[in-house]
Amino acid sequence: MGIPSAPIVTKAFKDLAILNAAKRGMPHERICFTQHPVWGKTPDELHAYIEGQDPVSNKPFMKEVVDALTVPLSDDEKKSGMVTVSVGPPTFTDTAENLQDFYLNNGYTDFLPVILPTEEKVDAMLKGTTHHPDEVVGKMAAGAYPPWSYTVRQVAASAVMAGCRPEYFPILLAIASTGIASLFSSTNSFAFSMIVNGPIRDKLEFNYGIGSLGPFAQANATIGRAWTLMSKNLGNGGIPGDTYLGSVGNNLNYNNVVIAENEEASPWDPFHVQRGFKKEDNVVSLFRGLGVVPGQVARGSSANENVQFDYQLSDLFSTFTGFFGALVIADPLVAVRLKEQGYETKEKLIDWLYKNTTQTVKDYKSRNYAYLFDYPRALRGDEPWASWYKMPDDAVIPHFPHASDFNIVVTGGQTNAYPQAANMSYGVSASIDKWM
Amino acid sequence: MNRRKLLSLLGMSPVVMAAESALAAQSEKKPVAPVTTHPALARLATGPAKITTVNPKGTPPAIQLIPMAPRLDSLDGKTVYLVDTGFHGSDMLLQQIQEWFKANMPGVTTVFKRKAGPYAQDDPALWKEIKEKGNAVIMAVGH
Amino acid sequence: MDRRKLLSLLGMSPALLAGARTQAQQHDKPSKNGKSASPAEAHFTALNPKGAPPPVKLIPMAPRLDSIHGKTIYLVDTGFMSGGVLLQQMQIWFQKNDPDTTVVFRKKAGPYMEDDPALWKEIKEKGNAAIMAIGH
Amino acid sequence: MEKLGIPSVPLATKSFADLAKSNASKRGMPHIRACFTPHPVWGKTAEQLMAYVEGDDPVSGRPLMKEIIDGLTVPLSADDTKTGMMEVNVGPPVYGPDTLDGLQRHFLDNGMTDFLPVIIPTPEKVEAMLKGTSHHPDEVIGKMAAGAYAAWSYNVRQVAVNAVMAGCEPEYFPVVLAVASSGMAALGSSTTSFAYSMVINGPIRDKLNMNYTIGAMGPFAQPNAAIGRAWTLLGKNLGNGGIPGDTYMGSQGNNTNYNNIVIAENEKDSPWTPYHVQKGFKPEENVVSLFAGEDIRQGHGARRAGVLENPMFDDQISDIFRTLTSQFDALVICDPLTIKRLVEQGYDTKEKLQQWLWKNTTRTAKDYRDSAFVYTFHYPRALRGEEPYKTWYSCPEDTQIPYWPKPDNIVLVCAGGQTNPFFQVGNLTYRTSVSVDKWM
Repeated sequence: MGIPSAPIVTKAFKDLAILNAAKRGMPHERICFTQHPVWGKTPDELHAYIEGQDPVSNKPFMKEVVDALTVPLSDDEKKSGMVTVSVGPPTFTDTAENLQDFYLNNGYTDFLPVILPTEEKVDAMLKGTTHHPDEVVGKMAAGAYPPWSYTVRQVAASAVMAGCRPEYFPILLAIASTGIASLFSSTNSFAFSMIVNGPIRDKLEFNYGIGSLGPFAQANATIGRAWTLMSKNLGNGGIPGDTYLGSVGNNLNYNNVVIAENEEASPWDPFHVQRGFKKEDNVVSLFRGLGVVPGQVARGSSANENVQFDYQLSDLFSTFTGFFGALVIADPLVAVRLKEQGYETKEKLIDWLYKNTTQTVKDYKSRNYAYLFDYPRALRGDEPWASWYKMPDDAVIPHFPHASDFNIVVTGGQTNAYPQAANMSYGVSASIDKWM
Repeated sequence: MNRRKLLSLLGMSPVVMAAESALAAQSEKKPVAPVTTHPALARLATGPAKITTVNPKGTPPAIQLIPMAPRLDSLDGKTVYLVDTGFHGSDMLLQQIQEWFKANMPGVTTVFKRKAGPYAQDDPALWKEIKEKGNAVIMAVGH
Repeated sequence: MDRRKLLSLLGMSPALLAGARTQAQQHDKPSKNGKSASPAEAHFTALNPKGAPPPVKLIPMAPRLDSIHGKTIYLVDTGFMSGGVLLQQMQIWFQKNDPDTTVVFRKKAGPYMEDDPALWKEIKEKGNAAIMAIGH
Repeated sequence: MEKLGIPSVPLATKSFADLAKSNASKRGMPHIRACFTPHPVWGKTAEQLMAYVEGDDPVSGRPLMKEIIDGLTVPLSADDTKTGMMEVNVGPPVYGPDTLDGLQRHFLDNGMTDFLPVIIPTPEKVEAMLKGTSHHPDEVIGKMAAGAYAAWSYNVRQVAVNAVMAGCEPEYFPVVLAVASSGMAALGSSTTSFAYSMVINGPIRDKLNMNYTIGAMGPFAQPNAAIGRAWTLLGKNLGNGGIPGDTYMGSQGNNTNYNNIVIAENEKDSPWTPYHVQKGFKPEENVVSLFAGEDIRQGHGARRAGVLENPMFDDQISDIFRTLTSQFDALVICDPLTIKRLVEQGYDTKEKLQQWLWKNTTRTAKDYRDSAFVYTFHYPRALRGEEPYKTWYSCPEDTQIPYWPKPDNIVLVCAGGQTNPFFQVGNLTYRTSVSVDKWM
């Protein structure tokens, strides 16, 4: 922009800030650091930060700020041109045992054993698609970084490592083609999920019966895991302090939440059909958000024999953030019961949930995420947030801004009429058939 | 971690950092075992067989170096924008900085602005305003 | 799944189920996937990760009744949702179809996985047969 | 009941057909006369249920009531009256020799993994793992069952095999042994899809390089990942858990069952007493504490965040509690920044915050009773006269009652990398703490 600037960052983000500036082409950016944290401090405490020293340089903080704007640039700081980033040689040779350690110690894995991607195994994986090994599939970034690109062959390496069979490969290519990473560089600890629809669920023996979200089938387990390995290896995600900043972390990042829809036992249209695909199409749909919670704990689950799943779900949503959507994960028994209650389609239930899950403006404004995410949008005039922030405290507004924030998928083994729900938003659906 | 070590972790060549000509850098990392053993021979050997595996990494883009903007001779008489990107507490921090300037460098005009839009998104109107009316920027991106 | 297949999956000997003498069964050999072109072709031995299951003590079933006519049957609700309603329907069925049979409905006290010794004692003393709803 | 000499017929819904049979076998009655109704019973009207009663048993295809009466009256066969002991076979002690690929497939196809690649437990690798403890490989250290089944027993070597498979290093072995010695399986057999968690305390966290800072609960460190995964493999292989339709009945499953929720407490950055010290251990002792329950959820959706510069975490945590079930307790995981703020608010000990949260998180008796879990689990205990459930069921509907019987039902631990003052809440109940040092 031609305007000298001095970024101020708290000490906790030191490495990140330097790396980030370098990735954007300014390896020498003059960053000034304050003590951490700033949030929750009084004006007096912050005043002391300013009068004190930069905890990284140990020089007076304000001198650092003024110097950053006024000290003439060095030769390095004026440099332009291109720098290439290396990721090491194309292959490694050693004993299987040493390579297992090497992959683990170099951050290629999720810190669990992998199938070593020998050329033979990668070639076998490549037989799972008709696409050329050198075809560029897409680009991925774990946040606001320059994305890395990758070929069919590079996707195959992560697929082998995760334990996938070659017939799973088109699903991984479909995911990779979206460019969405399952590890994201926010201080929030996000979770990711995918819904798989179409005949491929049976062809690959996905589990959508008893324990469908758990460790009970190779397709569910390895395809979910491969997404995280791709995010690390192809998208450069998951480096704590650099491309991963989630303060507390999320257990769901190991295998992601893989949901094969139980289309056969569901009384409703499958998710991909709702998105405009044909029933016989094979589709993977990606979600991002915070996590999955069980529904049977909510009120409205009824102590008598008249269970009200609609009220139960709505009650459960009251501690969800409206920043992400609500994904209802219904056991077929729940879905059938809801249909008996009059929700003939998923859309009807969504309409009811949207209208009946509400909050007061006062409660809304007191929510952490509202200030963090929605208030800036309100400032920009984005609706509905701009209106919500102008309403009186006792006005009642929807918990989620749009009916389209709700999604419904059916999975489970019908051993009990329990729903689960994820505080997650729909991202995109990708055709698997295109990658066969 | 110092800056050089951090950057070399990124795969950026230390050569570039040392102000020589910017050229494609080869990785400093050695492959674990440079010796390739023919699998057939390995099987005959008494020790465990060596195998070859592929590098699972994607292809990072080249990074375009951005020359930093020329610095000012002094801040006196200049307009400095204090930009709040919206994290908790950063507005209060910048207000304290504003007071510091009033007390210690009264010749500096400071303008406090909260960036509109979510933190990861640009605010072109604000950038335009700064370009037209400002001489320098202090941005709080912390927490 | 038929009972035999189910039990053999459990590791229970089919020989036993056919009434022969109990004997430990050899597990199938792992399939030799000889096709592999991988250099890691060397053969390895791996340990079985399974723990030791206790032997199962066979319990003879109680002698059956000649007929339930005139007998007392306990309908026991273990506490899952709607199990009680189902058993009450069954009670109505007995009243209609076999009024000579006495049907007693009881909800088991305590969580579903815990015993209710007082109830078992009562059934032992006053009942001739029991129907337990353990479903959902 | 059969043992008492009373002929009986268990009645279950069709979904439980396999389970009912294998369960009866494990209890010694392989020929039990179970009868089945269509599934589900829950949510059906009395008329619909009468149709079940008058209809066919969907497993046998014969009229249900005829099946029931036959079950009580048809004379027993020789098999039905058999007594004695029946051995259960788990296969040979070793597999192979085979290629690593062949063994990988064998372990996968035989249900001995979580369907992800394992390190093949060769004798050499198991020997190396056994060096991680001074205990004898043949020492029998516990019994485990995935539910109300006869428990399987196991020795140190069998635990080592599973630790190798999960990807553990020998130094991690004492932690895995401590978990195994508890006899608690990380896969339950309920129709509810339970989650499991462990809190690790003591100097071993640093010795093993456990991650308790940025991304503490995610896939960012080998001991966190491998120890958590080993627990699930123990549940499958030593406790015979995790067989869907038999020893695993969770209708929808739980994604946290892959690696369980491993929390190494960030003792260094916490001003509060570490969890194991609260449980009576010394700070220098190494301890693993096990939890079971429903899930873990993030605090972002809480109301009363105090919005601007005054975040009220006590209020926020309490607000998240509103959608937990009282059937399980609360395990609150706070980033160190959150705790620093709470200390500034006056909560200089965990106990003070536990007390406040317990007192201030209440609901009406009506809402309490309007929960499936409370009906299934608490109501029978109330019937039996157990307190506080008896009172909670007999008090007027508008009485405010706490979520849990005691402040101790709320557990606080510290984990996180101080990138943002966040917290997460597990609907998880403390089960037991085990010394890791005992297994060194």
